[in-house]
Amino acid sequence: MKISVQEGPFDAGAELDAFSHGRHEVGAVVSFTGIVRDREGGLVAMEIEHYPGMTEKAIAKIAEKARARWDLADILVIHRFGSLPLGQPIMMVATAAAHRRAAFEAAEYLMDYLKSRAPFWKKEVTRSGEHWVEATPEDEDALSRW
Amino acid sequence: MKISVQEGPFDAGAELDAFSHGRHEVGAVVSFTGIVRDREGGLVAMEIEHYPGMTEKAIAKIAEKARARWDLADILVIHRFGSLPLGQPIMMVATAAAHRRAAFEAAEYLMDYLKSRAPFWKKEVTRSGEHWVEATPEDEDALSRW
Amino acid sequence: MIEIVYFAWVRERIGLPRERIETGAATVADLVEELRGREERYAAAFSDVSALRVALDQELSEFEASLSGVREVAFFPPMTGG
Amino acid sequence: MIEIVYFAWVRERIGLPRERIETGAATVADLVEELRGREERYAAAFSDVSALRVALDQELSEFEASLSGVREVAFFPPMTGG
Repeated sequence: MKISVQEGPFDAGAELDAFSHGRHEVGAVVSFTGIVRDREGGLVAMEIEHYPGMTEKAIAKIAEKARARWDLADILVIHRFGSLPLGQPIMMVATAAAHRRAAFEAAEYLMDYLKSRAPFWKKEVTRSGEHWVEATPEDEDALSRW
Repeated sequence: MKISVQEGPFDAGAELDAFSHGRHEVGAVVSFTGIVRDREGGLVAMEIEHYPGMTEKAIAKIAEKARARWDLADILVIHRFGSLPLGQPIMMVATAAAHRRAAFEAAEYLMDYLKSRAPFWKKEVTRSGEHWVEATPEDEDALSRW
Repeated sequence: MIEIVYFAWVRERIGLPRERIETGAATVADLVEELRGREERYAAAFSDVSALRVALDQELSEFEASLSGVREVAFFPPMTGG
Repeated sequence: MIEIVYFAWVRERIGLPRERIETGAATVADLVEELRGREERYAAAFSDVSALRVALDQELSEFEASLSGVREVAFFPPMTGG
């Protein structure tokens, strides 16, 4: 299991290849990559703040819950902080399992929990100003599936 | 949209990077990689037969249905045929969307339909002999979700 | 003349990947009956039609479907892609 | 002495990322009351507690929770990772 909270960029493809390589018991690898998106036009950058110390622990706890719930061979979580330009990967998760359903469900579970239970806060810097991204009721509702 | 039915290997990471690159309207990319797995021990290779001509059409039709159902920026499908050694990627799908739920659901939909509606047949070559992989009731049941 | 194509264990049981035949069969089911009567290897391949799928001109179809205007019929087991 | 940490717009409204204070507050809610009474910027940050989350020693917690033995209290808006 690899969990990385980092300021620098990462290469999602290289991470996926390293994660998938040499697994003889794994039939399914699912990855999710979150990318800085221009939601309303005029986005210049995304600034991501986090809670050093708590972040790693919160992610590890979410990953442990996923491992307890699904039969997974491995989990990868990478999440950046700092200032990220438009179009750059913010974070990725990957799951490896014998079967595709477990890999898909665990990846969705990880995303749903990372979204609203890991201490990250996003601020959008646009040409007309800055504002903190607000959590949506849908983000909280997503947890009720699990 | 890229659909490739090919005998040669592909690099899932390089494909993911090319697929994700330079998208400003996309917040979410989901990928699935299917890997040759040793299900019962003793697997030497997986042989994949397909129906040239029909395969490409069947995949295109499945992808079009996914695009009609979810708001997707793009779809990638790569599926190999021929003889594949243990641990090698058999196929991958990727979906790009503004939101993660659409990207996840569309990727699962593509996988469920590719599994039992695209004309591929797998044969396992093991140390004790060869046998065709049988479709499971679960594969067919998976379609009833959609 | 119609082109018949076989895949996976259907191809292996019949012993060839494709053949062109002259047939008066009106439906896929009629064609299956005709093939079954040919030789033991065909009877073996078509012994349980519920274990088979059929495509007409490269579109999945049904055993009750008409062969009118069809150029290519494919028989194969349930697909196992992905 | 207890360490208080602020994130996102809570940090911006209060104007500092962390501070150490001496407090007799028994619960998080008591601490919030005490901070609110300090200065306008605290009152502004804590005006709507339902918009805030709290972590005690880096574990998500509740406003009714006891501060007994706690070394670090963090206040922040709902998280927006992923």
